[in-house]
Amino acid sequence: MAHVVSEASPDAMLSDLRQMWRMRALEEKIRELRLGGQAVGSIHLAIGQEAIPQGACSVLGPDDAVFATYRGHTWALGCGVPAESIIAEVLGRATGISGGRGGSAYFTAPAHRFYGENSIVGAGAPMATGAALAGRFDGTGRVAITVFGDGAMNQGAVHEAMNFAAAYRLPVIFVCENNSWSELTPIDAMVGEPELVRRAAAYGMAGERIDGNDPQAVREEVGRAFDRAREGGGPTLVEAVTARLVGHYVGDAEQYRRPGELDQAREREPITVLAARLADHGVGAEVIAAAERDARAEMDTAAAAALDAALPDPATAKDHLYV
Amino acid sequence: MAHVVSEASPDAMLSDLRQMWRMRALEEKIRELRLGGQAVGSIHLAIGQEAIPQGACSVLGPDDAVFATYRGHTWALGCGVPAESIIAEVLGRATGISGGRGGSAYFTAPAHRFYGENSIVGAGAPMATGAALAGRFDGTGRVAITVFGDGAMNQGAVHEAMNFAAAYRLPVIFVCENNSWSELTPIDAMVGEPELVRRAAAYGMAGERIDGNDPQAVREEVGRAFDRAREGGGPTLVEAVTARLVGHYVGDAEQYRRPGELDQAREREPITVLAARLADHGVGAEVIAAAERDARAEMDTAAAAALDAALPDPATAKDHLYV
Amino acid sequence: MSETTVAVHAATATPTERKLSYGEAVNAALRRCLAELPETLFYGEDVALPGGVFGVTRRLHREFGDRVFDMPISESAILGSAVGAAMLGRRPIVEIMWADFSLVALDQIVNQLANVRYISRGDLAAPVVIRTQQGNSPGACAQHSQNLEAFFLHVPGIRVCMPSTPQDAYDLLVTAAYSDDPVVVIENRTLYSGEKVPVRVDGPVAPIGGARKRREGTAATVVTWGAMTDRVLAAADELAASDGISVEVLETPWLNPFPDAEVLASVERTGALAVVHEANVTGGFGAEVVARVAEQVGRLRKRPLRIGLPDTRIPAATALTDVIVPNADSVRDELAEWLR
Amino acid sequence: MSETTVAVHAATATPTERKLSYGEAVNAALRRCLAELPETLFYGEDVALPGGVFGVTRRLHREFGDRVFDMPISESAILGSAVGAAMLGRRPIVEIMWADFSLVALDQIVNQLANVRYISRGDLAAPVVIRTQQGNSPGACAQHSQNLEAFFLHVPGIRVCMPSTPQDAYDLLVTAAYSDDPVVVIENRTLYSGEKVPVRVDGPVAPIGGARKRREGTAATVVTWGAMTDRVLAAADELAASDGISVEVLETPWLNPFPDAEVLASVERTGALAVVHEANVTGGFGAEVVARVAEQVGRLRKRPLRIGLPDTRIPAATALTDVIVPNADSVRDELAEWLR
Ligand SMILES: Cc1ncc(C[n+]2csc(CCOP(=O)(O)OP(=O)(O)O)c2C)c(N)n1
Ligand SMILES: Cc1ncc(C[n+]2csc(CCOP(=O)(O)OP(=O)(O)O)c2C)c(N)n1
Ligand SMILES: [Mg+2]
Ligand SMILES: [Mg+2]
Repeated sequence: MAHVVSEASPDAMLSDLRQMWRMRALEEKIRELRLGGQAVGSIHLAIGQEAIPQGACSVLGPDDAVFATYRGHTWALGCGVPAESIIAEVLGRATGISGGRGGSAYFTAPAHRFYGENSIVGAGAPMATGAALAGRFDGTGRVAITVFGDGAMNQGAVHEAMNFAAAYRLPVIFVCENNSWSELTPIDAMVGEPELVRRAAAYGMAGERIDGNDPQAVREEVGRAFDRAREGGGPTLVEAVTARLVGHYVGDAEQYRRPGELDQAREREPITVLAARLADHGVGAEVIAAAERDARAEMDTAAAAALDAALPDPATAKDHLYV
Repeated sequence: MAHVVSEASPDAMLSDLRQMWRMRALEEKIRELRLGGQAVGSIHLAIGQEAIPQGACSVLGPDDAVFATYRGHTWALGCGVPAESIIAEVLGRATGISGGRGGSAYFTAPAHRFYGENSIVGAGAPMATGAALAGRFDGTGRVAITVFGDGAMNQGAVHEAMNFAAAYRLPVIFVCENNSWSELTPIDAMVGEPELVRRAAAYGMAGERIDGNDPQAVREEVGRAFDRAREGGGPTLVEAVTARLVGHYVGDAEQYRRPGELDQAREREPITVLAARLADHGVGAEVIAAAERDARAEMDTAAAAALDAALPDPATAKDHLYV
Repeated sequence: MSETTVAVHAATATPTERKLSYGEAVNAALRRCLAELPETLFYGEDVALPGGVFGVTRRLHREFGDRVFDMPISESAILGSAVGAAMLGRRPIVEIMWADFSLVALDQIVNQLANVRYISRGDLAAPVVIRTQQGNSPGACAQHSQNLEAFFLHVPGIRVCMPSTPQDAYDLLVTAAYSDDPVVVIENRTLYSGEKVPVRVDGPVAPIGGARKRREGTAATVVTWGAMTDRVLAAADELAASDGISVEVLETPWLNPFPDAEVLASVERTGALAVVHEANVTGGFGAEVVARVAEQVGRLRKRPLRIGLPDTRIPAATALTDVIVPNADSVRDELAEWLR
Repeated sequence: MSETTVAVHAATATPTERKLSYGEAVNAALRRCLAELPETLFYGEDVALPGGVFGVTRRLHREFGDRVFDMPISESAILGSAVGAAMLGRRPIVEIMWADFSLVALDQIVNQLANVRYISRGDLAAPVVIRTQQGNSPGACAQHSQNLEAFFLHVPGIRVCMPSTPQDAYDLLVTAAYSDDPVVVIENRTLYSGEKVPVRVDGPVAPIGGARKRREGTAATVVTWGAMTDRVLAAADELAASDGISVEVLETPWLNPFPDAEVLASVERTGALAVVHEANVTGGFGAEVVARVAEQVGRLRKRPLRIGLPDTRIPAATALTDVIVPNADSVRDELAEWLR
């Protein structure tokens, strides 16, 4: 990890903690709704990975664009999508951010710079190169961020997107959330070179492997990538090493876990670590506890409203296929 | 270029010269037939690139397998496919190696270890990993060679094949014929890192960039790759730098060529260079001239026979779709 | 399929009966093929150590070791390596987790796999089985809900089947694995953990092709396949109970080869044809069935009817899919309206 | 399509006539769209500096600079970047050199492009034009000869057209570029350097859809599209001359939306339907046309006929393609036999 991460101010740390708690509480609320049967279908949670969307979205500009995956609730929240409209989407309600059409794994919120989740592994990467390309002509100087997992690095479309972005020095930031698992299979068994960031140099682009559990490390690295992109320096691959503390999907029996894996991961998980750091800086236990309490209160209210919301009108099921 | 190429014996050099002349004469004969209208459709010649199939095929074992591209005539010849059956195939004759079904760009000759040309860029690479995989179970210890161009390095299927081969240490040799052009577009404008071999390390496999105009350099590097593969060391990427002395296809106006490009390329082309080296070794002009004369005679005879051959029986057009 | 291999095997076959769910039947078929055909390999994403995202392929890796392995998320490598391995004498069975994902690598099926035997004039074969599953399930998004059989059925050189019962899930997969031609076996995840029913296993390998008359009737012939079959049968029973109309239901688990003779004979008898599939109507294989009947049967009593997803994308909310994905009630209503 | 943009433009349109080949008409349409629609981009493999492998896109890069550029051999990047750029307000026109190559990246068309408007409830649009070309030509191999329109026509959310004349090559591409929905424009390389004919350019943007009655006749309605159109017209003239049978030929350059009304009206008039396409018959779009007519028209005088490539792979040797790829003579013979 090339750069020394500078110490964030207590205020910045506190706001990171609050945001990560909002993400954590959102995911836990959605899990509750899925286990309770109010939500149906496959739901993929990012519990343990919150530092990455928090660090990355905190440097996002108004014209930038984010392309995420099925594991995208926290990225949408980081882009400013209201929790209620995310939960309503997961519940298939008319008030969902996509009116229930996308569901947990495929919703989109362009008004919030969130150009959608994607349930095809790697497919968002080429789309992000197009968003960056558009910025060359619309005068925004847009930077596009595409986030995907370690397993997606082995998908042809991601390769083509990285080479294209590097060849044309497109302002794209490829964020690889390396949580060591691709669904139920360990990434280190599926590659010859487990340090995925090494691919960046092969494409002729910048790349860094960072601690994906430290929002400040993510913010600084993604921030450098933004500067590089805006200055015409082209794309960057950021490999953010993290851990998924829950199953690949809600209901995953996780029989594939290695002994002690989750215990270790929990010690390093972003919220625990940051809360401890804040305590070291003398931030009071009450203030730290409030971050969680406020977040859970927000999600309770959001979920209640979402549950009360109407279902989409069946008469609209065929609308918006063509102009 | 990591290894020093050892000097081949005059005999070895002479046999390389003879084989390369056979390849050159085959391609020139096919061009003549296409320009004369006896052959139809797109025909892609490897004139100038003969040192690569010659060097690689000369170390091929009986159980190995070659997967080539539309530019595959010379590779087929190197595998031992008779010139007459290649020319007959290009002419759409019943005696063609695939009975005229494959044509110039898609014929196959499994009896000669030639598992076919392919007219989809990059598609042969994953197929070669399968041939190598088969060797794990059939006791042959087969090594599979897949050859493709510089432009194919940007195709998703090639990426997936390389990562898979590296992850499973499959005995595959990826030979990239870097002739600096992808159809009518220069490769250096289509990549961020023009040294394509750098991708090998990113996948965790061995890789070398070599002089693709020196059959001895190709033989030695591919030979090392064979040894590595047979010893369980996994795949190798060999980037063989060469030049295409003719158009992408017969009829290509080549307006895209850079000033002086072809003149320089002709000075470095494999046959000229090797003939000069043999002369330096005191091999007589007559012996050297015979290599060309014999090759042209062989191809004249082959072409005459192919032209005399019958067309495929139209009644067979639908045969062999299913068992 | 390869008459020789089948013959050889048929001799040694001794059928027994076991109670299996659809998913267990798939597992039993895979185990049998791996045991009987030493050239078989089985691989795909998450199929070996984890035993599959639906648990369908559990224990196969433990039993067959390296012949069963996990793949990177690289569908072109999965399918392409299967083509190459088959050219060199293996009989790969590969899994594409969702039919929707085949679209990132369709080249290897259409431009590569389907051409092997034809271009080589039979010097090469490509005995590859592609196991996949498709269709909508509650909450599934547009990228995990499509029914793509029509794509595969427009490709000469590959065979296609869609089992809907545990017995066919077993039989068709075994037949596919014994076939010397490529076969795409399309399963349906909503069926995997269905009821356990008696399944004849280890019997002779059934020949490729054939139809299943799932219900006798005279008012019309209803042709269907895949997960729609149960819904159509429920609709047909409802129709008989409520409207006293009895339709013949013909399931065609084999779509290539398609059982023209059985379908034509039934339509000749009933004088009316309806085709029901979950895929969207336009360009669906129902059009092919209607066209073949129109070409070969003279006058029908009624104009033919196609029932399928309307031509739209597929939303995640069940409030929306409930009104567009054909179900027993909607099929019953459409049939009743048509036959009224 | 975007009524507003069209209206705005139509006002300023002043038609003129130029003699253009099919390929030149495509070039003229691209130039017009790049000039009139500042959001358009045009890119693909070898299209900019080299001017295209068929020379069709010459001079566009010189004229429009960075808006016209060359791409790596990365179809997923070409199509995927077009989807993303369109979501952000561009109107990309991308070229896939051969329809066969779209199979390495079909995901971006089916799972991505087609879903943009629907999933976002119209908050986003994907005004992407995919220009490609397809079909067999003398000596072309199996991987460069397929007719894949049926794949695109089974995908709700995208429009599909197949021009066969220079005028339509121009008009349909302009209409596609003005459309706010994705359109796949399928050209044919055997037509590019055909005869120069008068083409009306710079006229008002035509609305999407519609059919072309290419020949009057009473004995039957023959529906066709793409490069088959000229062969069918030649066959029809032959048929009239030799057998005195006069068929009506309806070309449907727009396949989605399909001109049902025109086709039905013609079939009602003639009482017989034949559909001719170069694609292989099973699962081809001809089945859809036959099915729609069977569903909506009562009794026909004759059973419908489909003419297309038999269900086989495509060999390179012309001695073989001559007997399987439909041509004027074979179409004439099949029609004569059918109508006899
Ligand atoms: C093309 C494609 N292949 C397979 C899948 C099935 N699938 C969904 S998520 C997933 C694992 C992805 O792993 P990774 O990229 O590491 O992301 P993570 O889930 O760990 O965030 C797979 C294989 C898919 N959705 N798309
Ligand atoms: C998937 C795919 N995309 C595009 C093409 C068209 N095409 C044929 S050859 C070629 C250029 C290949 O260049 P390179 O890989 O360098 O090989 P070379 O021709 O130089 O030997 C292209 C773009 C194709 N056949 N397949
Ligand atoms: Mg992962
Ligand atoms: Mg090249």
